[in-house]
Amino acid sequence: MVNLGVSIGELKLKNPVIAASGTFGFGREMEKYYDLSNIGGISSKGLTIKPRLGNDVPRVAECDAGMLNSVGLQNPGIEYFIEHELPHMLSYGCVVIANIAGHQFEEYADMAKLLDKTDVDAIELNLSCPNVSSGCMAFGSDASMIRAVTESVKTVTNKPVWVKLTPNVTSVSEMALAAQDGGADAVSLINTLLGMVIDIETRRPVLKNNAGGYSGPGVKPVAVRMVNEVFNSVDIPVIGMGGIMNAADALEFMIAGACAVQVGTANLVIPTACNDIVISMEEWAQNHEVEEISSLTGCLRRW
Amino acid sequence: MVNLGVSIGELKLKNPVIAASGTFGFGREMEKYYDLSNIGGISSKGLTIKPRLGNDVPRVAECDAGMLNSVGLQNPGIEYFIEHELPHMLSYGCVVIANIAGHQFEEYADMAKLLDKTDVDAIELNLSCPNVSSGCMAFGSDASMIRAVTESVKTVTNKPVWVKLTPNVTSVSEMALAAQDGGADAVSLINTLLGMVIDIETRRPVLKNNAGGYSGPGVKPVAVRMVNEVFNSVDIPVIGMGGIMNAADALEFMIAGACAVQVGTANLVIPTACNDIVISMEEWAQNHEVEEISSLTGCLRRW
Amino acid sequence: MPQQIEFRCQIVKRQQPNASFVILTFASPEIASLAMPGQFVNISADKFLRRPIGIMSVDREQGLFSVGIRIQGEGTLNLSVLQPGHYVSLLGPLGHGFKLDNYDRVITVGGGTGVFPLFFVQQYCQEHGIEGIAVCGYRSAAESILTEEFTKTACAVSFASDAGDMTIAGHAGHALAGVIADLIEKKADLSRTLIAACGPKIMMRTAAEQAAAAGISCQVSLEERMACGVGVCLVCVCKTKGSDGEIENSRCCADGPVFDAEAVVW
Amino acid sequence: MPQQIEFRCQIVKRQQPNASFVILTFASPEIASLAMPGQFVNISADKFLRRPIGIMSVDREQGLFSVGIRIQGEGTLNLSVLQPGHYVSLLGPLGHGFKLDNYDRVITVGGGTGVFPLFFVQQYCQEHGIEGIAVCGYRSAAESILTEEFTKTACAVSFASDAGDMTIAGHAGHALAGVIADLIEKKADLSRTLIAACGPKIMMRTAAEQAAAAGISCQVSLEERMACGVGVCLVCVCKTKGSDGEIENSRCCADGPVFDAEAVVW
Ligand SMILES: Cc1cc2nc3c(=O)[nH]c(=O)nc-3n(C[C@H](O)[C@H](O)[C@H](O)COP(=O)(O)OP(=O)(O)OC[C@H]3O[C@@H](n4cnc5c(N)ncnc54)[C@H](O)[C@@H]3O)c2cc1C
Ligand SMILES: Cc1cc2nc3c(=O)[nH]c(=O)nc-3n(C[C@H](O)[C@H](O)[C@H](O)COP(=O)(O)OP(=O)(O)OC[C@H]3O[C@@H](n4cnc5c(N)ncnc54)[C@H](O)[C@@H]3O)c2cc1C
Ligand SMILES: Cc1cc2nc3c(=O)[nH]c(=O)nc-3n(C[C@H](O)[C@H](O)[C@H](O)COP(=O)(O)O)c2cc1C
Ligand SMILES: Cc1cc2nc3c(=O)[nH]c(=O)nc-3n(C[C@H](O)[C@H](O)[C@H](O)COP(=O)(O)O)c2cc1C
Ligand code: FES
Ligand code: FES
Repeated sequence: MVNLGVSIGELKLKNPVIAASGTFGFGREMEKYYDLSNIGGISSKGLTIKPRLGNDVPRVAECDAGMLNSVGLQNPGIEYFIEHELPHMLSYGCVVIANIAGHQFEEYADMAKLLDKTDVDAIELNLSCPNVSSGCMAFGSDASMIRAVTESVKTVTNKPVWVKLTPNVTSVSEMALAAQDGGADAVSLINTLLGMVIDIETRRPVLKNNAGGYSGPGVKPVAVRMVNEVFNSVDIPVIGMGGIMNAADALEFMIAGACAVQVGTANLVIPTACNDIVISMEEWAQNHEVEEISSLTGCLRRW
Repeated sequence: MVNLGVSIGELKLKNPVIAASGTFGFGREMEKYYDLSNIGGISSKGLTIKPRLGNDVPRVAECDAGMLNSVGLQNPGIEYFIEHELPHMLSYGCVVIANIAGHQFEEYADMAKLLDKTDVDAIELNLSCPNVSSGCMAFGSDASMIRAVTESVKTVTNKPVWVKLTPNVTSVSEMALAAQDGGADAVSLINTLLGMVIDIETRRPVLKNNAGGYSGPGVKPVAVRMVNEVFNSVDIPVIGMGGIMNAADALEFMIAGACAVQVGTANLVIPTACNDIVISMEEWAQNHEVEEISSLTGCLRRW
Repeated sequence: MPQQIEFRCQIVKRQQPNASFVILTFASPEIASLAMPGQFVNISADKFLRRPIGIMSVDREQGLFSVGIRIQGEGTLNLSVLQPGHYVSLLGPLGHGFKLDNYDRVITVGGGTGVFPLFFVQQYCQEHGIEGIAVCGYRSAAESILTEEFTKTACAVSFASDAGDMTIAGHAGHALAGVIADLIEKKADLSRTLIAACGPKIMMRTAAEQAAAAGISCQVSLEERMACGVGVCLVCVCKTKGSDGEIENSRCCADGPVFDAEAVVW
Repeated sequence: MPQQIEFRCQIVKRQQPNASFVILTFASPEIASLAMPGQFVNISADKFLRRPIGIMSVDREQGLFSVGIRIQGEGTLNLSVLQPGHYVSLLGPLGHGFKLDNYDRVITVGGGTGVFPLFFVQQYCQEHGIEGIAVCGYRSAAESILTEEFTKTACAVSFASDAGDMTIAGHAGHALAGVIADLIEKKADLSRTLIAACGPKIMMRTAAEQAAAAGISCQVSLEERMACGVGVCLVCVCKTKGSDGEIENSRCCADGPVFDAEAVVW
């Protein structure tokens, strides 16, 4: 018998597989296809104070080993979420994380205050959405801002606060340390890499937003390196993601230092991806006589 | 008739396709397979003051859409190069660029001094090799260092100086501006993205160096975005690279703002890649009634 | 009970009516039995993302369904060379199709690849005793497609071509104008008539305007670049008018691809 | 004249001696005519990088060559399922093979996939009137491979298995020791004898030590992870001793894969 359970600080998950923000909606579509209590958790679509329509289409561009998106945080707003989506999400039987993105510094704490009164299991601060022009991108690449935003949120809530880091920085571990200093309970990484795809016939960017966030298998080597780097520099738990398509990929992140993983783009290609990964992970652990999946976290034998 | 000729500042190339540093040796192996006068130029393997054996093997790890290398600047040293390789390279009939990497600040100028006495066409400063521990990585992510190193080289040579930029920074255009301020004649980008691949069975990084430089089609969206970003912020020519596998990819970089491109990893999969790209590029231009390939540079119609 | 969404279906037949199009028939009792006209499948095409393709017809008895594909880029090219026997992963049936059940008469107006999903509409009308009239616009007779099938299946057809070498010279709108004029002349009751349009945006918009002018209901099938096809990623949105007239984003994949023409913000 | 390096070769034959191995035969008059024993090809295997595989035999008249592949990971698995008729892109012939021409007698010592390229050595010896002795080490008789072919082609063979179920119990080194002892007993002239080894590093090192002890020349074929296979990327280096005894990096692909055992830094 394999124990797939993991802890992220105080928070317990029945397995380490979390659906990543923006690739799973609020679970309503996916619950048709499998029992969402099979997975470890769901991070909601990124939420803002006010409802947002997001960017113009095209919002997706394909590339060799992944895709770029420029959704631009389309969402119904935090209040609608709390009233109409969260209760249903909490019924799925897995951990529920609210992913929030602020336009202004204060908005993070304002949203956290609202969430503090709910039964949401954790709050993930998206400090790094590359698709909002006057937005949170700036927060994510400035260590002092990361620290300050994290502190401001920690002041208003006792919920576990995860800080989601952007890979578009010179030193991701510096950003992770800032989150830790600010009191973050965990860091999650990576968000998307800023990229561009051009249609050579029209000589236009495929995305109406010109640039967008690159995700999928093509970003995995960068993500694994960053997770390992951050794992080696902070003391708080690390949640790893970026290009996980199957159980082997998920295990790679755990070995690199992740105590749990998030699966994003894979859901868009294989709707049952998270479920499939949990099943194959258990099989792998059984075959490899790993009794506690959590024992893999950070077991990388660096040369 | 299509004119494939391009200029990088004063330097004229018969076409915009340059073999990228580290993926073409000094041309000796490739000249067996096609006439190197067919391509625009060759950037030499990265050179250092002293000969270097480089890192331990394994030095290569495969990933979904590319590879990671940790060669670690194995090279015979600048003096050997000037005496034994450069004369032969100059006989190929294409532009020859010496790619140099210093351990210490002064080494760049020291090497440039030696190269200044030769017939090499340009000097490319590799400020960003991710595979040398106490090495040039630091230079490449510090704008003031980039400026200073570039200045120190420009002081000792009249050769065109290209500054090769690393993508592993928060703001690549800040680095490009620093190079321009330092007097660079052009910037070339991107060098490899720092990544890691883990063998989940052995729980070890595949590369003996643990991390390595990611190249190939998987990095292209990031590279194209950065080339466009830099093109929009500097006044000097931009040489684009990162994942170019065919003529369409090369054209994408030119449209984004590159006046010439470098082709790296593609050479490792298809030895005649550079030659093939020149031929297909000419065909494409003919079919699209593009008379001057250089007219494509920066013609991107941003939304 | 969770619903199966991904199927590995075998190609049982491949037809290539001309150089630009292929018709692939897949074995999938599930999709064949569930699919409704206007729905689509999201097919693996040896590229990173799947490709959305409308369902062209079903054979519910034999458990088969077909799709018509125009070779457009790499993905559709990859699909077009697949031979019978090959298995392909696909998601389906996806989206909301045409709502046909309140109508006595359905005029399908198709252009380009839009004629494929509309053939399924005609098939459905035939089976359900709805009067089907098929209007198709082509570039030229040589590039026309499914004309025989439409002729056999629909109660009436009207084919137009830009090249002027088919019944009507001009685009689908010209043919549709003729059909509507005919019906009005015949004093047909148009209150339970539907125009179902699928094709280039300009064609659908014209059809919607013609429908509105004639007081006929109209549904259109929109196309947007997709990733998931199931409604979770929000990349495929189109602007629509909510019941209160406010502009909203609808997901082409999950809320559509078929929308009431009146709700569409063109 | 530039030399062609990339070929799209058709698979004309596929054999699968057991679950772990396949032998693929390709049509390529160029590679068949140029290849020398110990050289390799770098094959596209539907992965980003090509896979280096030694040449197992050539049929120069018919313009064919064969490779033996052990299914190891995804790349070799992809190759192993290819059927005759399929075209594959490959680079070759690559590298420097065994230098056999100064020898009257060649003892090949192989283990694992090393037996494949060594079969080509035996084929060459047979054709060139060199006395070929084949020593092969296997895990067990069940997992042995090419034994019939070696028996037919070489002048003498000696098969060992770890499981103890073949002529010699133990590894290839045990079999080689027997062969050397035999030759010494027979007072054979060993000055123009070569030991050509290919297989696990430990096996080659043992063979090299045995050769040195007996005063026999020895060449070994090294394996390193490769990218280009043609010498430009420097990822495949192994440490060797230069003529002045200094440690250098040699490229396994272009300077090797075959090296004088004395030059190798184990
Ligand atoms: C609901 C729906 C139903 C469709 N039904 C059919 C059909 O029955 N027959 C048919 O031939 N085509 C149909 N299409 C269009 C078809 O999806 C595209 O032609 C196809 O995706 C092009 O892929 P490609 O790789 O060949 O082209 P590329 O241009 O190389 O594709 C690049 C990217 O753009 C997307 N893309 C390109 N064109 C379109 C398009 N028109 N619509 C949506 N995404 C696009 C691709 O999916 C891919 O992600 C339908 C599209 C939608 C949204
Ligand atoms: C000169 C040379 C000749 C060879 N000849 C043969 C032969 O005749 N028959 C045979 O079965 N195998 C041979 N090999 C080994 C063969 O190249 C590997 O088994 C193969 O590359 C594994 O690929 P994979 O995708 O199946 O395995 P994976 O382990 O998934 O490969 C991952 C990566 O590691 C590399 N790799 C893994 N194992 C090896 C290895 N042993 N040597 C070099 N690279 C490796 C792969 O090329 C790939 O880049 C030879 C290797 C070399 C260098
Ligand atoms: C379509 C799409 C929408 C996304 N939206 C959000 C978001 O709202 N908030 C957020 O923090 N991350 C968002 N992300 C980023 C993912 O959560 C994840 O960090 C990233 O995609 C890398 O993981 P992957 O390669 O598994 O997708 C989005 C990603 C995609 C593909
Ligand atoms: C094996 C290998 C060795 C490299 N060595 C160097 C080097 O010595 N100096 C340098 O500036 N860049 C070096 N690079 C980086 C390439 O020149 C190029 O910037 C990068 O690989 C991105 O382009 P690509 O995706 O076309 O390969 C090397 C790349 C590879 C793959
Ligand atoms: S394609 Fe994902 S929501 Fe429509
Ligand atoms: S594999 Fe490139 S030098 Fe050997």
